[in-house]
This record gives sequence, structure tokens and C-alpha cells, in this order.
Amino acid sequence: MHEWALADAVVTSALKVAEKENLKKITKIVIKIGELQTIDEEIFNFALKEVIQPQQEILGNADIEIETEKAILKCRVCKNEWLFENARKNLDEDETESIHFIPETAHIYLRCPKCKSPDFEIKIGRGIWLDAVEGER
Amino acid sequence: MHEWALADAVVTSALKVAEKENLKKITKIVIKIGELQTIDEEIFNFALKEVIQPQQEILGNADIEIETEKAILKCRVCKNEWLFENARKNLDEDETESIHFIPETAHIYLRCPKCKSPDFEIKIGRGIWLDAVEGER
Amino acid sequence: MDTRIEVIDKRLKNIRKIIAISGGKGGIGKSSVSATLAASLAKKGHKVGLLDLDFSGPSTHIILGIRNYDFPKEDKGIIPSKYFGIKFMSIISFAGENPAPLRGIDISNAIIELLAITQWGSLDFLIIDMPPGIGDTTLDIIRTMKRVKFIMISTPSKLAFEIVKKSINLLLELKMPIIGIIENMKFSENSSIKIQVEKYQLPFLGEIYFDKNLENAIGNIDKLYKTEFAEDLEKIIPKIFD
Amino acid sequence: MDTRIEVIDKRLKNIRKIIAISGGKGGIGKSSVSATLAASLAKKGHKVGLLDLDFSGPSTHIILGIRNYDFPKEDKGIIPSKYFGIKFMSIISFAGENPAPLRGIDISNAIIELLAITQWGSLDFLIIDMPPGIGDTTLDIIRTMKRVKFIMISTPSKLAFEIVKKSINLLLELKMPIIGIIENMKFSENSSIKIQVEKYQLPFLGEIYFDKNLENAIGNIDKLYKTEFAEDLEKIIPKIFD
Ligand SMILES: Nc1ncnc2c1ncn2[C@@H]1O[C@H](COP(=O)(O)OP(=O)(O)O)[C@@H](O)[C@H]1O
Ligand SMILES: Nc1ncnc2c1ncn2[C@@H]1O[C@H](COP(=O)(O)OP(=O)(O)O)[C@@H](O)[C@H]1O
Ligand SMILES: [Mg+2]
Ligand SMILES: [Mg+2]
Ligand SMILES: [Mg+2]
Ligand SMILES: [Mg+2]
Ligand code: NI
Ligand code: NI
Ligand SMILES: [Zn+2]
Ligand SMILES: [Zn+2]
Repeated sequence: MHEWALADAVVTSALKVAEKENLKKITKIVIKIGELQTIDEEIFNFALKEVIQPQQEILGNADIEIETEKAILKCRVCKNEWLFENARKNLDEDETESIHFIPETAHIYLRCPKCKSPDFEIKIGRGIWLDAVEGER
Repeated sequence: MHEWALADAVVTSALKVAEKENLKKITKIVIKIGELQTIDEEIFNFALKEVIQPQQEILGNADIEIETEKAILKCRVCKNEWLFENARKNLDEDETESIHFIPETAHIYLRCPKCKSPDFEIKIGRGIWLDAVEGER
Repeated sequence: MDTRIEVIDKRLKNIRKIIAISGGKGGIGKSSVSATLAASLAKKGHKVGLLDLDFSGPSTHIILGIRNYDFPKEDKGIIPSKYFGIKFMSIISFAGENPAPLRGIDISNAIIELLAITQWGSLDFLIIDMPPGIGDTTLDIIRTMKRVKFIMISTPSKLAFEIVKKSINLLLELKMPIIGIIENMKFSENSSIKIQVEKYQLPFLGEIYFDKNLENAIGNIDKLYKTEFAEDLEKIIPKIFD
Repeated sequence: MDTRIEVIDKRLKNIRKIIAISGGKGGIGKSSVSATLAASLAKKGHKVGLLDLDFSGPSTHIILGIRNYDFPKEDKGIIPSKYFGIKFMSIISFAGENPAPLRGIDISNAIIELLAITQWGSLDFLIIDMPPGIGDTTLDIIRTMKRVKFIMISTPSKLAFEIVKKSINLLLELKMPIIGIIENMKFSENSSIKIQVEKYQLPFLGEIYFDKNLENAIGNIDKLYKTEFAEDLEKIIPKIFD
């Protein structure tokens, strides 16, 4: 599970914000996960707990909100838009696993359902973002 | 004046829309010009009239609205945002002329005012867009 | 609606044949072939344009010895300057000797701008020198130049051909026409490239031997015409006419 | 806030020296130098990582003869597989033999993802094989790997050096450390590259001659170690230690 590395990225970022903003305690963090990351939320939550463990003092009581953003793909050639959700059904296990590691491999394993082009834009639904950090000074 | 080629692009696009939508007459077009194109609006208007001339029947009475979008640049390194409007004052004539032809040469002649990086995003204010076409069938 | 993209077809409509010199890998001779091919065609009396789309490593002006590049003239767009009978367009007219730290999105925008404003007029051939890779430049000419055909270059090295193969596979999947493959920088008769190309049922256009005198001809078109490199390429030219 | 970018420093913190092998132009030997340098350092007993960032033309696995690449193991991230003592990471583990039609924005995202999730552990050297150009990959390692240093490759060709010069000018402007320049594929003693490099007051690290037997060693690390190419490179290695 490489989810740990991403959970660690979130916590590292939150701690950087806390330091910059002089927060003694973080009370809430809002995480946005792009669906294209194909992350198992259960595993991610588990990893998050593990990463927070040594940071009890500052993060122990933080309210953690995770929002998954659906991935929308848009063809640059024919302008067609479609949902990754629907497209992923046609992927085999190895292809799904590749996208799980490096979401951009979607351009290798997926095609525009309308014109078959690999030249599509990932409009939304990619990356792991820290949308908000709240805390007390 | 290469503005003619861009005016021609606008009219070509509008005619394509008209054909697709079965419009007999175009009554209004809305054009958005990115400030980074450093286009002389007077010259552009003049060119537009010239290009429309042979299309009197369909475009002769069209109401033409041109909106210039200010260009905002954002540094990918330090996240600083600034206005092209302010930055262009430091450009010499040849540099301005290069940007007039190929706006991306901004990455050659401009730097982030804060960290001096050429690695900035053109957030808005680039390109020539047809924002709306209205007409009668 | 990006109006620039919509007008590209119109800008290219009086060009009979658009040929992109590609191959995926760098340093295999794409620019040398592009420049020499354009020069040879022009010398034969054809109306030729040369479009250098390798924005981060523009080379064709160096190979041909074009030095006094300046802003193109403006007349209903920009008019490519003519050098040695070739209508020439390259980022160097705007970037000069400066490094161009452009990301893919910038390259894409710059290419679209250039295609939208350049008035080539009528041409028999537009030769496009491609950068390495199958990124923005390749994807953009595929989506904006519906009539482009590809000539793929490879060297005898398996390293080169492995990468060229990927480009070929992509082009075949996308049903883009491939005129054929040229094997460049041959050192010996022996080579498996031709056999591999034939497996793809693609035309093998011919071979260009490693020419130790090519370096000396760079920057001087009269010398370039006389190289063995140009002679080898000459034999290939008839195959690109149909 | 893109959390992936924020964690990259942490992922690289136990790496003593990060060296990007670059040069701007394609086909000048970046991948050959990267792969052989990593192999030589590993053979000497150093802890070495090799990161192939040429996503559209990944080559180092071909040069070293890595065939059984598969998904890396997962443990608090992904763990680079070890081949010939080198911790190796390349897009091929995820893309296989397929063409990767990635635009700059995709390459940028993929690099950031890879850097955010790869657990290199402690290394003496991380060698990065760079793609041609000064686009997304170069700009991204500059903004995310604060400690990266560059080795620039050129060939004796003026075509290559003109382009390498642009990369050097950009790196100097951005105050990025350049370890020095290697001249690769020399055919004769005579060359002006060294003189030009010295004008820049940059270290000239040494020369690697054209080695007609290198091709035959591609894909076989034991043969690679024994090439004159590797021998020439060997003389340069001490200069990159400090
Ligand atoms: N057939 C050949 N013989 C000798 N040198 C060649 C030959 N083809 C290309 N070269 C040289 O190889 C180098 C790379 O060629 P270039 O045309 O720039 O390749 P690309 O455009 O694919 O990067 C240049 O120095 C060029 O002079
Ligand atoms: N010193 C050398 N002698 C002979 N061939 C070389 C030498 N250096 C590189 N090559 C060959 O040149 C080609 C390009 O080298 P490569 O390392 O792939 O360059 P890059 O990574 O810069 O594109 C390959 O076929 C490689 O085997
Ligand atoms: Mg080239
Ligand atoms: Mg001038
Ligand atoms: Mg390489
Ligand atoms: Mg597998
Ligand atoms: Ni995982
Ligand atoms: Ni103008
Ligand atoms: Zn499509
Ligand atoms: Zn900045």
C-alpha cells in the first residue's frame, strides 16, 4: 500500500501550514482526493492514523474530512467529456494498478470513448490536495 | 499587422458556428482577447471590418462585442501572482514585439518579479476566443 | 471556442503535401534530414516551406546557415522569410539565441498561434522538423493538421529503434499516414532495421550512411548539397512524391 | 495545496548527492552516461539510485539490460527494485512497452507523483537521466529538488553545443549548480568544446570517445563495464565526488 506515502504527504503539508501559521493545535483538515488516484479510502484512513500517531500533540484531536472528487476526462480532439468511473470498468487489473501508482498512465490505457484519442485532459479528479487547515494559536 | 489573421480566425470560427447551428444571419458575436496577445484594438477592429466585408449577408448587421481580458501570471515556484500590465513596462521594443507574435515568448523575456523564475503559469489573458454567437435561423 | 485552432485548416489549404519528420528519439538526424530535404526540394524547383517545431532545440537554421533571421514581415498574418528558396519559420525569429524554458502547455499554445497566423501561400511541400518525444508537439499536429503525413527516422541502434517503434505504434493506432522509415547514420551494411520495418508492413524508404564530413558542412548550404548525406537522401526523395 | 510537492524534500532527505545528467539536445549520450555512471558507482560499492525521467523515450533499462521490470513493491510508498546493485525507477514499470503519449502537464504530474511516493532510503548518489529539452521535466526538478546538481553532456558537433549552451545559460541564470561538462562521442583529438566550456568558467570534466563497440554492449551490463566508453567515463568519476 503506497497510500501511506500520500497520507504522509498530507500530514507533512498540514504540519508545514501549522508552522507557518503558528498553530499549536490543528483542529480540522480538509483533504481532497482525486478519483483518478484510485485510492482505497479504508487503507488511506488507516495510513493516515499511523502517520498522525507520532504527531498526537498537534494533530491528535483534529477533525479529518476527506472528499473524493470524481474524475472527469475531456478529449482535446473531439471535446467529448466522460467519467473515469465509467471508463475504468474496461481496464484489466494491471492497468488499474498502473493508474493507481501513476494516474497519468490513464493516457496509455484509456482512449476517448468517442474518437479513440489518447489526447485528453484530466479536467478534475487528480492529485491529493489539502483544501483547508484550521487550528488554534 | 498580423491582427488580420486573428480577425480572420474569429470570423472563420463564427461562420463555422453559424453553419453548424443553421443560422442564416449572425446578430451578435462576443470576442474575448487575452491581453498577452498585445493586440492593438484599433487595428484589430479595422481588420475585422475587412474580413467581414465579403460576408456582408450573414455578418453585415452583427453586433460585435470585444472584451479584453487582463493577463495574470502566476509563478509555479513561489506562487506569486502579478499583472502583465505592470511587467510589460520593463520590456524593450523587440521583446514586446516577440510577445505580440508569440505570447509564450513571455517566458523568455519576463521573470517572476519575486523569485526571478521563468516558470510561471499564464492564468488568464491569453488567446482569442469566441465567447458567444447569436443569430437567426 | 479557441478561434486560432479553427483557422489552421484554412492557413494550410494551399499546401499540397505536409510531411512531419519524426522518430521519437533525439539525435537521430530529424533536423539534418528536414533541412536537407527542404533544401533539395527547393533546388529542384519545388515550392517548399520548412517549419521548425523543435522549440527547445531549434536546429534547422544552424544546419542551413540562416543567420539574419529577424521578425517575419506582416501582411494578413506573418509571412515566412525566404532563405535559399525555402519559406522558413522557426521560434528563433522570436526567441533569438535565448533559451526558451517552455512547458508543454506553452509549446502547445505557441504552435497553435504560429499555425494560425502564418501565411504560407501555396506550397508543394511543407516539411516539419519535429522535436523528440510523442508529447505536445506531436499530439498538436495530429489534432490540428488533418493532412499531415509522417516520415520516421531511426538509426541502426536498437536503442533508437525501440523508441521509434513506440512512435510508430502510436501513429498506427491513430491511423495517421506514415510515408515510411529512413535508416540514418549507418556504419555498416549489416542492419536489422529494414527487416523490422518490413514486419510492420511499412515502406522502408532507404538508408543514409554516417557521413563524417556532414559536420563540416553544417551552416553552409552549398557544402551541404555536396555531402554524401545529401546524396543518400537524394535517392530517397522520389519515394515521397506520391 | 498540492501535498505531493510538499513531501518531496522529505523523500530525498537521505540522499547525499543528486545528479541530473542533462544537456538539452537528444542523442548526445545522456542515457548512456547515466546508466553507465550508475552501474560504475554501484560496482565501486556506493549506494546508488537511477531515476529515468525520460518518459517518452525511457532508455536506461535497455542499456543496462533490465528485462523483468514489474510493479515496484509497496511499503510506505513504492520501493525501487534493485538491479545490478542499483535502485531503479522508470516509467517502464507502469507503462511497459506501450507508447506514452503524455503532454507536458501529464509528465509534470507523473514526475511529482513518482517523487512523492518513491522511498529511496539512504543513497550516496541518485543519478537522474533527463529527457532532451528544457521543458516540464527540467523545470520540475528545479522547483522540487532543491539540491539537484547538473552534469551537462555535449558532443563535438556545433549543433549539439549550440543547444547545450542554451541549457547552460538557463541553469546559470537560475543559479543552479553545474558540476561540469562532459564531451561525448569524440572522433578526433581536435575539438573546440573544451575551449568554449572554459569561457563559461565551468569545469570541463573530460572526454568520452566514440566507441563503435558500445552498441554491442547495450543490454549486457558485463559487456558495458568493459567498453572503452565505460573506461573513459571511469576517469571522469573522481571529479564528481566533491
Ligand atoms: N548521416 C549522418 N552522418 C553523420 N552525422 C550525422 C548524420 N545524421 C545526423 N548527424 C549528426 O548527428 C547529430 C544529430 O543530428 P540532428 O539532425 O540534430 O538529429 P535530431 O534532429 O534527430 O536531434 C548532429 O550533430 C548531426 O550533424
Ligand atoms: N561514446 C559513444 N560512442 C558510441 N556510441 C555512443 C556513445 N555515446 C552514446 N552513443 C550512442 O548514441 C545513441 C544516443 O545515446 P543516448 O545515450 O541514448 O543519448 P540521449 O540519452 O542523450 O538521447 C545511442 O545509440 C548510444 O548507444
Ligand atoms: Mg532536431
Ligand atoms: Mg530585431
Ligand atoms: Mg536518453
Ligand atoms: Mg504485471
Ligand atoms: Ni497502493
Ligand atoms: Ni501584428
Ligand atoms: Zn475524442
Ligand atoms: Zn516566483
